[in-house]
Amino acid sequence: MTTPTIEAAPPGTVPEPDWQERYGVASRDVYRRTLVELAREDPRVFCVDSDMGGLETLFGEELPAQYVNVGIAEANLMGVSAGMAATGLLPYAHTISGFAATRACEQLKVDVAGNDLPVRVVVTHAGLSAGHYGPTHHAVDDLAIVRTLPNMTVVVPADAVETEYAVRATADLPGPLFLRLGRAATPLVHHEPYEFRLGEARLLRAGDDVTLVATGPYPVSMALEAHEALAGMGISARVLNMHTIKPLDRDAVLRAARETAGIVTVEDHLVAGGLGAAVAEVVTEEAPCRVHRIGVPDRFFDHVADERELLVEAGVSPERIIRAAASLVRPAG
Amino acid sequence: MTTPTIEAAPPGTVPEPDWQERYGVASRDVYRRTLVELAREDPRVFCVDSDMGGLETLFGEELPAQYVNVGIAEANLMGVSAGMAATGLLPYAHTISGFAATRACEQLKVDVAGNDLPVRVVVTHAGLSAGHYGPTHHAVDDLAIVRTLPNMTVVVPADAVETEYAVRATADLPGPLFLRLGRAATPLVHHEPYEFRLGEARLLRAGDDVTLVATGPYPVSMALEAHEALAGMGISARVLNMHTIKPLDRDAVLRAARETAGIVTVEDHLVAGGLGAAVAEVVTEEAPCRVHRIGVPDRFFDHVADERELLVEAGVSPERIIRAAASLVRPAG
Amino acid sequence: MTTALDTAPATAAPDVTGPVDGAAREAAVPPGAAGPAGLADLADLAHEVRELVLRMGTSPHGTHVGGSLSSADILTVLYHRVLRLRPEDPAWAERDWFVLSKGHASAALYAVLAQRGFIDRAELDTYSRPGSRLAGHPLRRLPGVEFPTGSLGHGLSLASGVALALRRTGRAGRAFALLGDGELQEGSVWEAAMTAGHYGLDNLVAVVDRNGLQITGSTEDCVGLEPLGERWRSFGWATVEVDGHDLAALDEVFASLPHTPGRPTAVLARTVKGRGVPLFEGKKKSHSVQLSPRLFQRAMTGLNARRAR
Amino acid sequence: MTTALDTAPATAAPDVTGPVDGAAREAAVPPGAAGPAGLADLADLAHEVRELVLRMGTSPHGTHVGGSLSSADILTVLYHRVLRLRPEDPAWAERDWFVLSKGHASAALYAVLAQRGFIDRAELDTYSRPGSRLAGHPLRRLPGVEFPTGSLGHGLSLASGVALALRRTGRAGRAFALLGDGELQEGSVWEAAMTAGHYGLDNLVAVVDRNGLQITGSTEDCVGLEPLGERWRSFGWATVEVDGHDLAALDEVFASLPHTPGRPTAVLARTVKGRGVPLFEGKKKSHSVQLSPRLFQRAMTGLNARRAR
Ligand SMILES: Cc1ncc(C[n+]2csc(CCOP(=O)(O)OP(=O)(O)O)c2C)c(N)n1
Ligand SMILES: Cc1ncc(C[n+]2csc(CCOP(=O)(O)OP(=O)(O)O)c2C)c(N)n1
Ligand SMILES: [Mg+2]
Ligand SMILES: [Mg+2]
Repeated sequence: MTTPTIEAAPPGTVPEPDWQERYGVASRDVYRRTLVELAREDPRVFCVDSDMGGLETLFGEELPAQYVNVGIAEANLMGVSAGMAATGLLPYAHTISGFAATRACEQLKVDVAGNDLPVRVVVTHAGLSAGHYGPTHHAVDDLAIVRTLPNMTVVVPADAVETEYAVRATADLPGPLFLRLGRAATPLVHHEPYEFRLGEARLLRAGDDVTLVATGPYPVSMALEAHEALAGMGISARVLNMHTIKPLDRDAVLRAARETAGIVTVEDHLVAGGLGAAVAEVVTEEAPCRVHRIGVPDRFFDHVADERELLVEAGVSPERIIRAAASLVRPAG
Repeated sequence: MTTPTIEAAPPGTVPEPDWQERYGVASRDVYRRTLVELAREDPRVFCVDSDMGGLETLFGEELPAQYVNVGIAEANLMGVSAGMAATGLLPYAHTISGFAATRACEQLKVDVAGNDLPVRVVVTHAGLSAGHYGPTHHAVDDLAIVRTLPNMTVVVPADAVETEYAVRATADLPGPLFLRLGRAATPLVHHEPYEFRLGEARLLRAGDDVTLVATGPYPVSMALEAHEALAGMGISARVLNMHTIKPLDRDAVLRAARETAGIVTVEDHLVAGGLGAAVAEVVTEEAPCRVHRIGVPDRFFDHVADERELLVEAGVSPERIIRAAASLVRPAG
Repeated sequence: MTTALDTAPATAAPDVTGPVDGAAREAAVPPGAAGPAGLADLADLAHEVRELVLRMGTSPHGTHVGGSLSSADILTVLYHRVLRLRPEDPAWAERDWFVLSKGHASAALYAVLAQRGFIDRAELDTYSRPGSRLAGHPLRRLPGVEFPTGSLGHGLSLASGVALALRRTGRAGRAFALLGDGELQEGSVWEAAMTAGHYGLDNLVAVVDRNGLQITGSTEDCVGLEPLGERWRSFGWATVEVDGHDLAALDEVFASLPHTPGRPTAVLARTVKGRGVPLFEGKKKSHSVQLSPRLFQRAMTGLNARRAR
Repeated sequence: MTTALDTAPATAAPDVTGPVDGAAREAAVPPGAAGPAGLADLADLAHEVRELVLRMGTSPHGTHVGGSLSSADILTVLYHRVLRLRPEDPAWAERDWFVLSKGHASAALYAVLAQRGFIDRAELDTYSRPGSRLAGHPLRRLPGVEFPTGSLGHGLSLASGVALALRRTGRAGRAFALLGDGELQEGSVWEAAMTAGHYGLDNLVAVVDRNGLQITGSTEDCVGLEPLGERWRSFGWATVEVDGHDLAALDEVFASLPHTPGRPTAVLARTVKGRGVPLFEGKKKSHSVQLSPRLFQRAMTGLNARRAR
């Protein structure tokens, strides 16, 4: 629950290049600050807490009338938020990703998604970002689950900059939102202002030999690393930041399938059911191509490590991306 | 909660051909009888109920010492069953599919699957089999969810005959099982004894133009109907009954991808995340081919209908299968 | 005893179609509205609800007869005397909110919605038939249905969220949820109870249809609920016990909400599953029944005989 | 008062390494086992648990200091005096089962597991570091950990399942779960409480670490839990209140289980979050702390001073 000691980007601005490179920023911090700003401007914005820690001071002390803490009760968090939204409010419901997607799964599905209510479920600790906390705090199945929810918009910002853009871009969304954030600071991948388009994959690097489709902080930054290395090998890799998992940008995927030798998907999530599955679904419909899914295997870890180390150990690493991409472009044998 | 008035197959035998054709049998009834038989033979077998109705008499009256009712509390059902299994028992935990996969999702994941405990989660009302009950009783996202669970074996019998085989084949499984059953009687697709092999797709019809991969009662019987019609059109369609969703029979899928023009998947489940996704994942790894996923769209129904009608309306029908298969074999243009 | 209006915030719209105490209550019926009814009309209305439930039970899948009949009197009083609603404008901003947390009693809800004019009476004949909006559990966007339900244990969180939002935004409406007693075995009910108790939502009412039965039998044999009043009180609620089939008593209880200012109220309504049809009364098997024409006739005969007594 | 053994089924293995009343209890220590300890040793052991927790708090991610320190005395008494365990054979069929439902207090659990010889003391230095089996929440298959935990609200269902299974199969063991007080806001706890109360599982014990704080502050400010004893009793449990830092009192309570035959027992242990380190006592911020070398020194100084008093 400790926050990084560095200063995050002032909202609305893009942080100074030099410390971006050096530290990274926790998306969570930028998110919270942005939420307070939205709430100051719009009294319909409510912060619904489930004993997450931090919101009660940051938000609750400044805007107590717009702050509600339902305690450690994630199912109730969803039901209460749905009830509030039905009356015309815009509740931002906060919990840990695994608890939203699994503990409160049915309430999220029936009460929030099924009713198409403007509840914003904002989760932290996604993927393996709480690596040292053990498997009950790993959320590597959440995308597979929330991808099935009707009416749901699912957004996974790649860094703190994109987090702020995503929060603002979805402020008026008439339906429900699932915004998936990590825990600690992660590398910044965006270094200059850009236009965030909900539902549209962002082309981070052009390329026509192979396509890397990534979602989430480490996957995207690893894909960028892989791009460099592949360039050195004479392979031109397109890099797409698939920040919106639902609705998925089918066109960008199909273009990749048609214009390049194959697709490598990269996610801090199971290899089954998530981004890789969504991409495989789309390409096999119209433009079959090879899809190498890089992600986490479905076993619980029996030891601890930090986010990046656990990912690497699970098979999510620049090296694996490079190998996969190279083998798609230059098949062995 | 009413049971069909016809007699189901005596356990261990294959029912008489003439009434098979005429009526169909509810897998649920055959399952329950088989469970009682297993429990008579093995005192470790426990029936854990969550107020489902029927088990308390059928099982509870005969074997009260092996019957436990935890009430209407699905999360607790999973936790209690996991606790029982940890002591060496073999609990069969009963609820409705959506409630197992979504209401009790985290307990199923952490306590049952994560611990690799021999809990058998036996669910009914899967797919749209409770069509007239409305979307809270539709379970069309369950496969997407349980497919992400570590250690989990996921079985979807195509009819009552296969149900009995599957229950017996998994009786000694050392890890957890998710057995997905419907509600009312469905057509029998198996008319003679056969050897059920867990994890191995069953070839129901040979064919080399296109492959239909189906799971669940109506999907499999619709695939068989489509096979006939396609034969009439000069198209030879292979039909695979994919009764085991996890672990998936990769070999059968890859053979289909290599030996036929493409694959049509058929499921009483969302087109995202389920069987279709699993097949798309496998083929794009090694043998990309077109996969036409036939399933249910992710919106809640705003009116009622019976299982088969809702499926047809949602796009799961022999006609759709035929059209999809034909267009894979003979692409337009 | 306070009246219902005493407990409503001062901002309550004057033109409510819901209950007003005493004479004013009777006078407030706007022309054309099906309600609110006089106290004397309730018995007829409740009888009709039961008849309509039985008719819906003749549909091919039957219906949840037992729990619909045990809720019939509660729903009759709520919809005809208590809830401030505008059938012609279901989204009226100042309305009271009702959540049928025990969604399987949808047939009884459809009956009162038809009586109040939210839906057409003729539509009741489509119950649970292909194409109908009247499913075994209430569907979203049927006029008068605030939230679709059917999975037990969701309703009280939803109603708590509504009550909290109305409170925070200074609006007049109240939120009511009707729960089954077996439903109280769901932990989510207690999460909601805890939050509502903590926030002192006295614009929130949980009505428990305490018919003593769930699918597998008696609640006390299955997973016991007693001492039920203690449970609710220890979670911060005021409780009122009432005979759930005594229309006047129910009316009185609902007219004097909240029971304790600053606390949500749990109305523990003692009921009989299948109430009104001797064939079904107190029977576990009444939970879900498909009524053949013969069974329907027997049930109707019983219902009418019961009433004549 | 009954002794612990009085309440154990007659089939209990005679060679338990766990507590036996009076003199027999002290005598039953098998050679080589780290416990059970004498009552007089508990203060030293608990002090060491706190020291070990603080050391684990120096790891890069810190640890849940507050809730580990509030649980330290409870865990010390359980692991050194109460639980029948065989550290050399963690799967011993006749053992008692313990579930750390408030899994974030793993540091305190690891400390007592090391003291009892389930794991090596040296391994404690790996806490929360890459490659370690000692995660922020207990992992599966660490010797002595029956179930991995960390998501709050799972432990009581697991322990209930164990207790029910032991009962049905006529085995001697008992099941204990340690819960946080904030954790009681999870509905799943009340589902389990209801079932266990219904089945009268008097081989089941829930210990509540009633430190009055959760992450966002006081439990009573967040979503209040009082009257907590009433809640448990109304769900069919016997309750005992005890000072959760009085080692002799805890020992006495645990020695006289079940409190009421035919009912599960909830031990409501009044504790202080961060107990033992003045810097942290009663502080919400003690929940999760990373101790710099300087902070560690200050904490240790406080801990030792507190003890010397
Ligand atoms: C979460 C959930 N679990 C199980 C069911 C299946 N179910 C429908 S009704 C019912 C019994 C409900 O009993 P009670 O709440 O007492 O209702 P009533 O007696 O009023 O019919 C059950 C278990 C359900 N609808 N939802
Ligand atoms: C299901 C779930 N929700 C939220 C959390 C995050 N969390 C960890 S500790 C904690 C506070 C627990 O408070 P309490 O039970 O009182 O523990 P203690 O005071 O003993 O530390 C929370 C909310 C969690 N681990 N599990
Ligand atoms: Mg009932
Ligand atoms: Mg606490």
